[in-house]
Amino acid sequence: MDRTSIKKWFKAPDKMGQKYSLWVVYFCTGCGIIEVPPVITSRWDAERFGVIPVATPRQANLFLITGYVSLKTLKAIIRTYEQMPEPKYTVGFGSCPINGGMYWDSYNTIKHLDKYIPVDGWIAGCMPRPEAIFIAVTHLWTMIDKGMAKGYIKYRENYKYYRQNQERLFGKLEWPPLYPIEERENT
Amino acid sequence: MKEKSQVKRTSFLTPFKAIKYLFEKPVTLRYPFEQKEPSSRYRGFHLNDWDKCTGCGNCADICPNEAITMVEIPEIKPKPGEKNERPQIDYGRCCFCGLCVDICPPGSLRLSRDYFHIHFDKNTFTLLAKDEKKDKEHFLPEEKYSIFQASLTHRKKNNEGFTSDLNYSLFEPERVPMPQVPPEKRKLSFIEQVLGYSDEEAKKEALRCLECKLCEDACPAHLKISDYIKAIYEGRPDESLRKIFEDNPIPAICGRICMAHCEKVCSLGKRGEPVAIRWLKRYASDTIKDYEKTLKLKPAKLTGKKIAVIGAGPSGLTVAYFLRLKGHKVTVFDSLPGGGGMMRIGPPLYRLPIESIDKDVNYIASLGVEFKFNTTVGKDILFEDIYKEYDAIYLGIGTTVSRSTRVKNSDKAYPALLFLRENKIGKRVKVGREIIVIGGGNVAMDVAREALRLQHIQYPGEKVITKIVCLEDWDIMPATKEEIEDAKEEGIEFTPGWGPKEIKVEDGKVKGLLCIKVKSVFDEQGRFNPTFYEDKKMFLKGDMIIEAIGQAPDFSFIPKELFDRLEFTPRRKVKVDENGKTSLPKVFAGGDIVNLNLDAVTAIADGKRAAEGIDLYLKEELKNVSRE
Amino acid sequence: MATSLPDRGKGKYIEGKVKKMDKLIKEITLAFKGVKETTIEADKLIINAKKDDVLDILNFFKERGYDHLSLISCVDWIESGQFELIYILSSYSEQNGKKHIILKTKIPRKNPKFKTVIQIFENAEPYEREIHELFGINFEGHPRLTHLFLERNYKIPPFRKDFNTREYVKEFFEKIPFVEDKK
Amino acid sequence: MKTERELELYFGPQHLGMVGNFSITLQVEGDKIVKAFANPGYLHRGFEKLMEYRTWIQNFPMVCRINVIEPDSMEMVYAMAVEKLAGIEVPERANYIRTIVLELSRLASHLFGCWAYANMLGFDTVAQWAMYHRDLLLDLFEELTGGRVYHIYIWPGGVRRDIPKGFKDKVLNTLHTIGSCIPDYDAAFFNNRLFYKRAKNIGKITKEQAKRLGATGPILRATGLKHDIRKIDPYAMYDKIDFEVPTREDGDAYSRIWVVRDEMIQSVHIIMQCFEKMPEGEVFNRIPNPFKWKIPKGETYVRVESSRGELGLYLVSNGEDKPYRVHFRTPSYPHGLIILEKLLEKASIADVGNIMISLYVVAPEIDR
Repeated sequence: MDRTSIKKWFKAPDKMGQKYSLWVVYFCTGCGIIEVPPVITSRWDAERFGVIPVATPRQANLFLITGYVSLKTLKAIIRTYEQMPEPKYTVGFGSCPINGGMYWDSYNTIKHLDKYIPVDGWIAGCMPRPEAIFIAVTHLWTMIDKGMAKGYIKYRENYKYYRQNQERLFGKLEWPPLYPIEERENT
Repeated sequence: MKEKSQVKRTSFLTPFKAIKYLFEKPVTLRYPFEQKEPSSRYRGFHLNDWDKCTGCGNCADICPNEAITMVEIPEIKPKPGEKNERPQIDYGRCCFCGLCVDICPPGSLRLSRDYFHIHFDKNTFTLLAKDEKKDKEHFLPEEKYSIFQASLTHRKKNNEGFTSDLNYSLFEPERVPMPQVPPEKRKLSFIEQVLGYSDEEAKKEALRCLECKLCEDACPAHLKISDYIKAIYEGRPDESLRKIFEDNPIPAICGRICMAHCEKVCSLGKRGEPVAIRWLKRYASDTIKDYEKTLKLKPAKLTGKKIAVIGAGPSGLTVAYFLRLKGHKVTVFDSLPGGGGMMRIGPPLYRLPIESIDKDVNYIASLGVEFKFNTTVGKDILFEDIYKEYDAIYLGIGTTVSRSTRVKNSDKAYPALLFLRENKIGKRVKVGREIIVIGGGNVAMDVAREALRLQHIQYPGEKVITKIVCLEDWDIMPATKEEIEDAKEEGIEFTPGWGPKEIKVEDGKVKGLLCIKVKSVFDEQGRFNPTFYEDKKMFLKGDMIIEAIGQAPDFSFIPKELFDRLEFTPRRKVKVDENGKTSLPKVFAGGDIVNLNLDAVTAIADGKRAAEGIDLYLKEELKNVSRE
Repeated sequence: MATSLPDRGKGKYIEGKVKKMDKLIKEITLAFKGVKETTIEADKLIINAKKDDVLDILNFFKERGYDHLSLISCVDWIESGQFELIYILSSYSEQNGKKHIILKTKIPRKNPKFKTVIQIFENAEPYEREIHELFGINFEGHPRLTHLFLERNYKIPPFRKDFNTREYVKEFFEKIPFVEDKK
Repeated sequence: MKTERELELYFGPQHLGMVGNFSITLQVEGDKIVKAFANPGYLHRGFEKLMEYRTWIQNFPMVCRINVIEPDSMEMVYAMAVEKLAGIEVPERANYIRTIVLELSRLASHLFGCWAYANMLGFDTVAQWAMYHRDLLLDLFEELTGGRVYHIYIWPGGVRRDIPKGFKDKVLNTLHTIGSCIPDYDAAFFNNRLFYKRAKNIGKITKEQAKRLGATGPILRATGLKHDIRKIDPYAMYDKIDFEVPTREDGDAYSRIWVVRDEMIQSVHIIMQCFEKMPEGEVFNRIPNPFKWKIPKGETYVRVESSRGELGLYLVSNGEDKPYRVHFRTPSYPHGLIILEKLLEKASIADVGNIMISLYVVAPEIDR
């Protein structure tokens, strides 16, 4: 942890602000959520890292996709993700979002999360331990510092393709596109 | 407890009791400054000892998520009976259940106590499991190991978590014990030592097989071992026998005396006992009383080609069987009164009863193979005649002449083959009371154990001694461990590490053997070239000496002009091409005169190869004829 | 219990129970014809009934104190072309609590439908809804046979044996391209 | 059906008042709920279908994932069914270890429930305690099984490894730590007047209603019925162990949480007794080679008492190396889909989370 870098605060206050207050959407997407309560309570205390769960996606900028994602949940995830203000970061938690995990042959879970929404980092494990969440957070800090956590920009730029993939799963989506699709294509 | 259900009207101040926790030490683990060690059984990432791993692929088979794939590693030079494949693990699939650890027969796969892998790149989640010996990148010394590296790093020491334990493994490390006649009883007569599995025992033993198929690669004849074992487990010995007969027409013989190269590489044998593959084959052939009814094999339509097979040993029988199935007319010549060749005279009766040999031979005969026993080629029938008359000839003559030690008075010693042969063919040799057997191979063991039985029969109740003298020390003795153990149990004395110098003779009678201490058996190139300490001598008393130090083939029946054209390898074996064909036209060869293994199953493999070769050769000849 | 409890007094305690079950078996075979029953364990009774009798048998057991419907399940016997509906009953009362009754009935696989049992056991509702969704069996008289778990409509209901989920995954999920590949 | 004043309100899956990935559609009039429709399926993975594609042993890592909060009872019920169909005996010591593991996981699960309930009602201090204490139990599991959350420890034929050295002392220490906090828990939570006001008469259900709707576990026991599968159909070592089944009469949220509290104390007693009575010896009867293991034809229904009620498994084998049909009867299924809908009728919106968590609905159990 680079506590001493006061310089950075002057140079890029926005980055520092985003880094040290990663607020997590309170959304139990899969079984990985079981390690989140210990993390946010006294034993591990995620607040030391600036991580707290918040009630609505409008206040959050970190989305922990905890574990497997079924089709029905994916719909909710997309809606939640699109409601989050930028800059926003997603972290895939556990094996399942990476390559299907335990449910690699299930008819109702998606196998690769990054086909539908951008993911900035992945945590291996089934279940990953609470420590892994902290490490992921510190990694995210460095990534934000270096400007590597650009998932949301990617989403904006490739929204057409993401939307296409989403519609292949659900048919026509009932909510309007987040970004205008046609215009993007021209620029 | 019921009283408590009525709510106590506690003061509204009571909850403030909790304030006392303000003054206690906080329970928060100040991670990462303060760390909690994972438990000693933690199921983290995989470690794999590449030196121990055999590439059997059991881990990949049991993985419920198909997270493990076996990847071929070209750098690895596999040991015999191992594959150069190593497990690659996809952490996008792995659920850290540890099934792979519990099934790993050599115990090379373990789970570590480290569990961090956090990365923005998805492709880093698939990797080959290694351990600190092979992987320099991911294993860090304790002082360098840091959670911030967090990319599959392990500490160098003390990184093992969940490891394989034979007490809790998913496979059964112990073999079903084979019922045997106790040594005190069996040494008195020639009854068969091993009784054979019952149905139940065979099924239980067959259940142990993990179907990794390492054995099939190791078997010279490439029998479909896992298939026939599976059939036995499923209670279908007939199906099992059918599978065996696809590659091996003499299961009753092979099931008893095969050298079992398969069992040496069996993955279960890495830490436990290998599956008793040979006994299971024996079980299959013994349970089926009548091969003909079960197998229902019919030879193909006659092709009109005639083939002579010289020698009814394992390779000769195999050639005869396969060629007969292809529709050729086969005649087998052998100088012995029955089939089996060396199998008939070599292995003692307590290992291989004559009935078992006859069972296999009779079945092959019943397919229409003509056997001409008591016919020595070169004496009763000339090789030239055969050469003219038949379309192809197979030489499966084996090694029939015992080598001699050529020490002083070695003419007074008994050659092993003569001894064995005379015993088998009726004439019981009059043995001495103190026998010395020279040699440390399986033949020597057979000879010694047979001699011991003869002694017990001929001198009932008297004190008799049989000793084995051999050049090799215990660790390099060529006989199988099993045989040595059995011989020891029966009371045979061993003096390993001594070489014969002179046979002491008085009044034409053998008095004993003068031995000298062996310095080394092999030279630097690993060739057989013994050296001795000339000053260290020892005298062994004995009234009969048998030499069992090896055999050589006898080509005297082949006429000189043909023999001169026969080519040999540098190690004095007959040179054959990949079809088993020798340098002589239409002559094929196999068995002990070709290979260096000198055992039955390699002879079968040779026979199979030659049968294919002969068939191909005859077909091509047919084409040539029609073209003309 | 298959587990080792050697001195659980297998003699007296269970014998008494078996007798009680015997009485029940007698009653039910008298009341309904074509009922086949097998006892798999001392206190587990399997009853194979005709599909028309099922509601009456459920009522019959409910009257005799088997008032807890543990589970409604369904098995797809694809080879014989039938679905098997399974009703597992037990009791809330202490003396009968150990016993189970597994009531089974077979219905044809083609155009499968059955009567709902909500009027007898209220908690049958979600179970029937689940079976409707995963096996495609219609329960006549059920108030809401809507989607329970699934988001998509599948051509073959996913729990039927002829629905191969591994093939489905290959056909459907694997074919969706990564965004990087699309560009 | 819907009048003009009524409004449809979606509650969950992303909602602070929702524990687990579950959602309810509420028809409200003002802040009164007219009708509620449970909307599960956010965690549906088709477990029972996937298990038909895996061999008997490959299913073991699978079953525990059905319920993330209390995986051990899932493993237990599957192991029991497999043992019954395959006729495998379990050594006595293994049964004692199983009992200990099951009770530890019941404790962990109840503490999780306490966390959720206290958190929901705003008793944050208590919530922090409960989660900390649960974490101590998870450390014990890690020591014993090698995994914090998914243990994969109870196997057919026994347990996967014997208990490590010094484990007993660690368990007793931890239980002592937790037990010494019970007065504080009581003072701050269970006997708290605010809690009483908030939970009393909320989500009330009568005994008859509970029976009719298929309730089991603490919910049923809170209505006064002494129904516990550990007593009436004992498995593992529960018939050799002396314990009580706590009950309450009122059937409301307050009674339910008290039943849970008393059950935790009973669990501690059971664990202590198990350690006293546990004999030395084997813990694992080796199962057949997993690549060749076939289980004879048959079917069975087994059940255990999980922390939330009757957990049953209907298992059909047709003599192959894979199960033919698996169906879990999970306790949350009737609780979440029927009882919750019934109890939410005429409740106020503010009580939705309160009722739902007092019913202890675990979403992955429903969806499977």
